Amino acid sequence: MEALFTGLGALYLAKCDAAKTGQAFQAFLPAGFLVRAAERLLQADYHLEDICAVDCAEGYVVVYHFDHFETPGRLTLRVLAPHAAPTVPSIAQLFQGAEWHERETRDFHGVLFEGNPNFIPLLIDPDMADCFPLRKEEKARARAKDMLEAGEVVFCHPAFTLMTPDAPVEGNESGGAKPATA
Amino acid sequence: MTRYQNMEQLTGDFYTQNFAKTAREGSLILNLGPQHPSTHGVLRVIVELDGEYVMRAEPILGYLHRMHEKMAEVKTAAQFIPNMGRVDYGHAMGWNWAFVGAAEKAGGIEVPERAEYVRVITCELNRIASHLLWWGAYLLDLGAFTPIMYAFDDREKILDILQIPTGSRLTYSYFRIGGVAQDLDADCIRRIREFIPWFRSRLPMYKDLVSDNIILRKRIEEIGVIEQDVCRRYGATGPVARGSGINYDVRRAAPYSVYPKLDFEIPTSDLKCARGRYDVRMAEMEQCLRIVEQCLDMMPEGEVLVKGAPKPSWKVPKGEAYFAVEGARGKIGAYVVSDGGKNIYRTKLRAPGFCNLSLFAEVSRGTILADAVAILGSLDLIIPEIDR
Amino acid sequence: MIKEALNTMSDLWSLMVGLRVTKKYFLDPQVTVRYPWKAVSNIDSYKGHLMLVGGKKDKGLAKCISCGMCAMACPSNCLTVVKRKAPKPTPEEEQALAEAKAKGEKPKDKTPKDPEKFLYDFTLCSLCGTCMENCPVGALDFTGSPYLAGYSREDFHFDLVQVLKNQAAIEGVDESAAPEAGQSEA
Amino acid sequence: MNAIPAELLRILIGLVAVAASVGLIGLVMVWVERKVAGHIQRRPGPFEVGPSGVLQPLCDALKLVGKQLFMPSGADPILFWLAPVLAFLPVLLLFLPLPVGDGLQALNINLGLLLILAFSGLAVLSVLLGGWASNNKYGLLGAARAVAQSVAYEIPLLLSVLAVAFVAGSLDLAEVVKGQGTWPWNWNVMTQPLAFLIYFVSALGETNRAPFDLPEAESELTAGFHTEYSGMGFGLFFLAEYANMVVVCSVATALFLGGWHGPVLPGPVWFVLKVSALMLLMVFARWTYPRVRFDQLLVINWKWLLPLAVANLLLTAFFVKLAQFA
Repeated sequence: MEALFTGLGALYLAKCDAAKTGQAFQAFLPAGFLVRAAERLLQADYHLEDICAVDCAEGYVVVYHFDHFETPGRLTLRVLAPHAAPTVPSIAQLFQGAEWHERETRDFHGVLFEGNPNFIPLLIDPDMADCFPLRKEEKARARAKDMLEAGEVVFCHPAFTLMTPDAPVEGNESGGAKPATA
Repeated sequence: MTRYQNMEQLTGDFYTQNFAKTAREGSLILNLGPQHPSTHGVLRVIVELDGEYVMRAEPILGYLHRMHEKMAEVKTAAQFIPNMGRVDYGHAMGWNWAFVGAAEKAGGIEVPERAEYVRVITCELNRIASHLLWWGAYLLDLGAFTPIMYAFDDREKILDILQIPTGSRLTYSYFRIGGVAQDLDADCIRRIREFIPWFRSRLPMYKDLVSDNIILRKRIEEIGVIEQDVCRRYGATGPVARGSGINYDVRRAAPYSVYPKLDFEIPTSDLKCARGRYDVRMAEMEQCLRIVEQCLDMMPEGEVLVKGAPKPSWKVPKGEAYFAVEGARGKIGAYVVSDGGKNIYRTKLRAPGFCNLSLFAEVSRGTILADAVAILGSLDLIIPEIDR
Repeated sequence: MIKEALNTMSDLWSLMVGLRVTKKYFLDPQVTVRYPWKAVSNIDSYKGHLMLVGGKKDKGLAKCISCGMCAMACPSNCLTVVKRKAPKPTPEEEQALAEAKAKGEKPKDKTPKDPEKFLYDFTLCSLCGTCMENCPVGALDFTGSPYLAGYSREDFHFDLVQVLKNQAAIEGVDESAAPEAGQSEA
Repeated sequence: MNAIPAELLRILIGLVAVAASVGLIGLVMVWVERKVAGHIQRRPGPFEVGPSGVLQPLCDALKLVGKQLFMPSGADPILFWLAPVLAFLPVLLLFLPLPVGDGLQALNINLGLLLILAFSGLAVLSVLLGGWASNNKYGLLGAARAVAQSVAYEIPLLLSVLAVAFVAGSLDLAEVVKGQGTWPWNWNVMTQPLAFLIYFVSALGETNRAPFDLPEAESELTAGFHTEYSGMGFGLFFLAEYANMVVVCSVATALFLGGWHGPVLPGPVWFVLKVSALMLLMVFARWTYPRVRFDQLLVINWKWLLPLAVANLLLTAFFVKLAQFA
């Protein structure tokens, strides 16, 4: 699993407990490496399950779920799109099915996907397509680390704080979530 | 090269204009739907025709969009369950299960064993009902009027059975976080036991009437070939993927509930065409009967709702959970992200039909209009599920 | 060549087989129930709009204790429970109350627990049953009647307390009328 | 001098009788079709109006008459309204030379078969006009299909009929019937089974009946060429379809099934019985089979029916000549 992400500048890699979260592995990537990651997944015969965004305090966390037909195990890719300029590269050139998921995400959250071949509203009427119903108000937003499962960290970029717990409390023995250095 | 240089010259709404921008000269742009006999509701497909040949097709969604994911933000987890029956009227139990399962996973709630069996039984019966609905409607697409009546005759019996514990016939809201709403009573179980041999005896009739019919065979063989690679790129699952020879079924791949204890097969077909998908669904109905039969024998006595089951005010603990079940149309996924608040922070519903339909544009290219309709039908579309 | 010809023959035969199936069902009895003239048999397990359950003694008086759990639990906010206001105490009662207060006893709440109004908007209800499951006294139930119909939206806004009273009144008349009818026949 | 008014009177009576019977047959056939379809699908079919719902088609017809005639914008008004009339009028002519009984014939001409074949060819024109004039894309596609289909299926139809005409040595339907006998083994279907099969399949194609109902393929083209027709415009198309069915079945009866010949019962009764049996078969086919695809329809015609019909014709001609020498 980790081998898939070598050289992709991954910010955060973690194993997840499938019984608890339904996901086997997760990776937080910088937006620039998303397309290359998708390319590797396509070569590794993964299929795209869905794309959705979660509106967190830090920005829109765009979540890509992948799964494998022969060796099942859900793989979660995450990319952060800042509130100010929510732009993420599109993977619709590789996974054509992503086209609709990306358009849906645009309809709901207003995240823009650069390079989507047919980037028009999908589910929401074009006349009112700029309402973005799932965007939350500033107050209502929660932080990503409070919601997203940290998992058993394999690798964490030192500068990456989105998923790591707040300032480590002295004597905290919970182990697994310690930021690893690599 | 395009005939239209600017948008002012174009007629039609936003989507037609957008579609026509890249149309070739002399081609006919036809709107199939949103009101059209073979779009199963309010799907709209814009096709560019050259004579009878489909040069390009683009499904337009959103005519039945209800924003269930927003509704999930204003309701507590338990209150959201009735919505799930409305997402997919064909296989409401599957959707019930997907959401309830995700909530249980996030909350770490165990389900009593009897409830698991009840869930499997109702879900599989509902799957048969869904396949029957597809079967009838698909043959209607192909111009045979009678099969849907026979299918509904059988489906009615399933609905009667499912009405006993659920009280409704289509949009079930039967599952609860931690079990199901009501136990199957003796009358219900007796009727299920009667139904199984009866439905088995009906299957040869289906085969005689249509499956073997030469006209049908010629209509659906070798059309709409979906390669495994296409399934992967579009994320197609369920009978669409299995019809292309991919042995992928969530019930086996990521087992949940009591499925690992049950003995059943995953029918696949290497034909890859509409016929493959047809065969898979027909074979699946038989497997559903097998599952139900085993469940009735293995079902223990006991509670069907866990003690201290979550109240409507129950808050899903912090964290995220993804739960997938095998629906009649493919992998139904519910992704729940909770910040521990009153309502779930973000609920994502993964509709199998959504992914299955997205490959239509690619598969229908270059086919005859009649074939395009046949391909559309073979994907088994339930529009409310796709639009959510 | 021969194989092809045989295939063609079996293909044509499949058409005959199809005709045989339709012929069989053509001659078989129909399954449709001619609905308005005959009742369908599968409606006894139907669960229709809500009703309040009456008490054992007084069928017109709801078991409901106006706690409002149902209204809280309802996903579609179709229930409104209007609690009874405390009746204006008579002078004697007021005196008794004052005495009790002087003694340091907690005054007993004399307010009847049954709701004054139990408003139910069937146009919003999705018949999920969450209200029933959360009722502490089991005062709510589904009716088995699938024949609810109306001419306007307002026809589906009910006050279930009133509905229960009317129902009990009708049943009461029926019960008192029944023996008489039996006698006259005898 | 005296003979001409008598002949005129005869034709007039014949025309009126034909027009009345076409209307009646249309209504009866609608009822029969719905009733049979209902029973096949295990439901009663129409049963409210009149005993067993026999008056239902009449009610429907009255409803259709009472409906607003509606024309889409951009349609060609003359052609649009001409089409249903053109669909219905030739049908009346088709009934004239049909020999219902011995000597019971509205118009006794020795080229009756030719008349029927010639005028039934007009039907395709009405479909084309209707589809074209509606200014509707589905209508246009339906019309295009109808033309290709009718043109294709007319050829094997003609060839199979010609084979029978060879055997009978006449194009007069009454003569053809007289050439056959009372019992089934005396009928032309015994000597010409292939021609009968080809004729029946082509007739399904000619009348646009399922499984060859492509011009109005509901699931693809909503209603095909008559998508835009409402009220009696649709009613006439509908009536013409059933009347055409009666004509092709009557011709099949006269050519292949011994016409009015039959034991015990009077001739016209036998004729009606045989026609009804064929029509029932058509109705059953419609409610049993899926629709064929457009290219398959043409493949069936050009690759199967046409070569078979030609072979059958040649073979027949050979044997007829052989019989003459013998």
